[in-house]
Amino acid sequence: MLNQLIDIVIYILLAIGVFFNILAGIGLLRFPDVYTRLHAGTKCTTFGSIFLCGSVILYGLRMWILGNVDGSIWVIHTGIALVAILLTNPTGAHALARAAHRSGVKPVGAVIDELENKPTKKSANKMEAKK
Amino acid sequence: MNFFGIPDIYLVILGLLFLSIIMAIIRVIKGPTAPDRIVGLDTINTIVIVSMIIFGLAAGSVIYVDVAIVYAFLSFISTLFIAKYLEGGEF
Amino acid sequence: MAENILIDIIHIIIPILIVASSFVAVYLKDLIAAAIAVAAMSLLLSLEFFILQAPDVAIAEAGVGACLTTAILVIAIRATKRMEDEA
Amino acid sequence: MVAFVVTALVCFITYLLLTIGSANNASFLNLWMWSIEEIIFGLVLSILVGIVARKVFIKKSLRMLNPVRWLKFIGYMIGPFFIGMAKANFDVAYRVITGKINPGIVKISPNLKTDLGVTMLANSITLTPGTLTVDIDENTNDLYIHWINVKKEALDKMPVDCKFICGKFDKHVRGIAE
Amino acid sequence: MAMRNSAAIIFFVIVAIFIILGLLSIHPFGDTSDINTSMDDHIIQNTQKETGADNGVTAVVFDYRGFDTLGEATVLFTAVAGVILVFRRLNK
Amino acid sequence: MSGMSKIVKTISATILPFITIYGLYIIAHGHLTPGGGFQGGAIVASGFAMIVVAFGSIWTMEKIKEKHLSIIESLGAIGFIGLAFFGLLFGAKMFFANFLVKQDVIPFFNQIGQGLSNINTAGLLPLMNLAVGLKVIAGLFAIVLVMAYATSKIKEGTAK
Amino acid sequence: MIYQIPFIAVALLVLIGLYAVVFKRNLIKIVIGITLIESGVNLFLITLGFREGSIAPIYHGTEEATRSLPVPQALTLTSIVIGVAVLALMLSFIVYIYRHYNTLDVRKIVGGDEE
Repeated sequence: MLNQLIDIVIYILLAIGVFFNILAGIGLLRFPDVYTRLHAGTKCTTFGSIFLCGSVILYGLRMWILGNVDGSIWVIHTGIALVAILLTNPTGAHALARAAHRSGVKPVGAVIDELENKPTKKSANKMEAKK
Repeated sequence: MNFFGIPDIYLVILGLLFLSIIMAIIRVIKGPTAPDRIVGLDTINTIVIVSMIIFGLAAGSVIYVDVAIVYAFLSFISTLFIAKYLEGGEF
Repeated sequence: MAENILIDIIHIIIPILIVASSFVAVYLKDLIAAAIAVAAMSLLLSLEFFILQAPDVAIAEAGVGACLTTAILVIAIRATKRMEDEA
Repeated sequence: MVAFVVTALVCFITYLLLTIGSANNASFLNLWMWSIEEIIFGLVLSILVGIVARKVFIKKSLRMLNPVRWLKFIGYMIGPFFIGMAKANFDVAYRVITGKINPGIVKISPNLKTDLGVTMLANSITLTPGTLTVDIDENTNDLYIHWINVKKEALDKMPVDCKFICGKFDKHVRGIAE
Repeated sequence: MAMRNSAAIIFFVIVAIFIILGLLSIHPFGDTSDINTSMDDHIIQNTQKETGADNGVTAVVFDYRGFDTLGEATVLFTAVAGVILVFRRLNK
Repeated sequence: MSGMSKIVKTISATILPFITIYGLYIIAHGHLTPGGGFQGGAIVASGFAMIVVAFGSIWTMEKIKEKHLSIIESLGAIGFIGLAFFGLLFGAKMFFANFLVKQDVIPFFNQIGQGLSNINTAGLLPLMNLAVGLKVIAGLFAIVLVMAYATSKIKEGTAK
Repeated sequence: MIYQIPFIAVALLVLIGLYAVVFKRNLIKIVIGITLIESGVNLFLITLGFREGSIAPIYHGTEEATRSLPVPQALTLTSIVIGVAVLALMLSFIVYIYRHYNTLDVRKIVGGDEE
């Protein structure tokens, strides 16, 4: 009985995770410029992978409690993968947004852009080189 | 299809994840500028990590998770290299 | 042949995606975009190795293709020029 | 020396986590899960990594060695951060489906001093509702944020107030890292 | 110019024909019943007994086919030496 | 100032030990789980390449020279060939003979693998993995470091 | 024929790479073509060694089963590392050529006065 309950919880977590991952794909196609696409592509995949990895961790935990040693490996290794995703994903998004802004991509339909008023040394050099 | 059995439901999940990979790869093909393409690549990276873990679950063998950890650590380095190129400046 | 139709569908989807991204890598004039397409192809190739039951090769392709190939290509493009000239 | 010991210790703990379940009679009740050979190998490899990576891993401050900060960090990750992230995703879901956006790049000055604190705050901002860190001022630690739905009342004061962007995150982060 | 271009086209077409011929005559995907796999079967059955390793691929790389690995190490060594040589010349 | 922003620097410095210890784990467990000398070496070299891109190649070149990397790579190659020669000296009188498994030369390394539990199995294979891993780490990192350093010297004018 | 899709993908990969090598003029594009051919060959070896319903040749925690062939996997492993080494060597030669001739076009480098 409890076994089937845990199964159902695992399936619910999997469904939530897959929903957010598909949402990331749709957002990637629908949004108009780089920054908004980064919103979709970073947040949704990170959040979805939390749920997917969580379901795998739950599966391994049940296996571990029932006496199979492989369950501990499932739990720990998936947890390490999850921590790595959580550390690296927003950093990559930040590096990408900064690179896009420095290479001259403007946000579409922006109300305000305060970063544009702050010319860095490199972008000033690039402006001169363009002239 | 054995819906509450172990293997098949994970394969269904895997197929849905591939739908998401297809949408991201359309962005890689279409993207007007280079940053758009890298956004697609970054999304594919994360989804591939997750689908490797799910495939390991479907195959029922724990050794497959190691590959996913490798990707989780390393996929961000290629993003960093291309971002560094787009930023300008020397390596 | 078709014991499990789902695994067959997976075996059909991934090669198509690999061929598509390799075609993009040759087609585009922007060499940075071509490098990105090569990185995507390498990623999907690693997934295909993984599904063809070769995890050793998948780890090697992950470590080499996810980082080092892209890094060397980008460094070389930085040292030469970005666009492939017409004519 | 302290840097070497800390790096080697972190690596050793990671190695133990990776090789969990290597003892012959491991089970859920038997908490000793490592064989003696694994521990010897792990010590040797950790000392190697400690020699190689000590100069990069630990800079100057040893502030994060305090375990109270770790407990606070874990509490922050489970509590406010996860709730903020869930809100962020429903927000993004709403915007993906309807397509209503009103973007802009604004500047905030959270007045954090350490590198670690500003990194933590920037990554939290990237993963929470409608905001994305674009750039950082290397000297004053001001952050430039891409905001997907700019509120009119936020634009009155020119470095925009922190509470519109990060809520109470900066207080938590200040408690953890400074 | 035109001659070189047409030679390239002929070469490409010939290689394409060979690849397509090979593709038509290859065994069905995933079915190795009609090809000779006796060496692999021997390795699969005896790896744990003969080398003590748990991973068959590592056993093949370092034990059964160690000479290939030696050649690969030589290639890597030569490549690193070549890269360092070229860029040391470039910096002057 | 070369290198990327402060956030990227902090995160790279934080995850470098984890990547390195994970690569060494892959190398050391090459005979039990998927992995081995090449794979782990590629992972560790990628981690160092991350340091190159985050902190700048000039900063990295001050810490470690390509001369040292050449020495490490040669050490790995010599170790590999030496281990192969051991098979010629002892035991089976042939190159690449895994003599430790068959005979009781060193009692610690002569067991037959049972599963994930024993790292001291498979005779010469873990030692060969370590030698090849050292070689691949030094070789690939030397390639990336030398290319990045040399191309950063090229002036902005010639390279568009 | 539909189940031969991986082999068809191998053929297409090799042909696309060969097209880039033969008809493109940019040197970096040619190198990308060589990389694609390498990937095709690696995929061919792995596909050749795959058996329907098999599991990987790693004996941890598994009983008797059909396993995919280990020798092609080992050769592919060697091939990947050789591939990245050769790629690095080719790209460094390209950087050197660019410094010398100031162009990446093959026909100008080889003496393309006949154009």
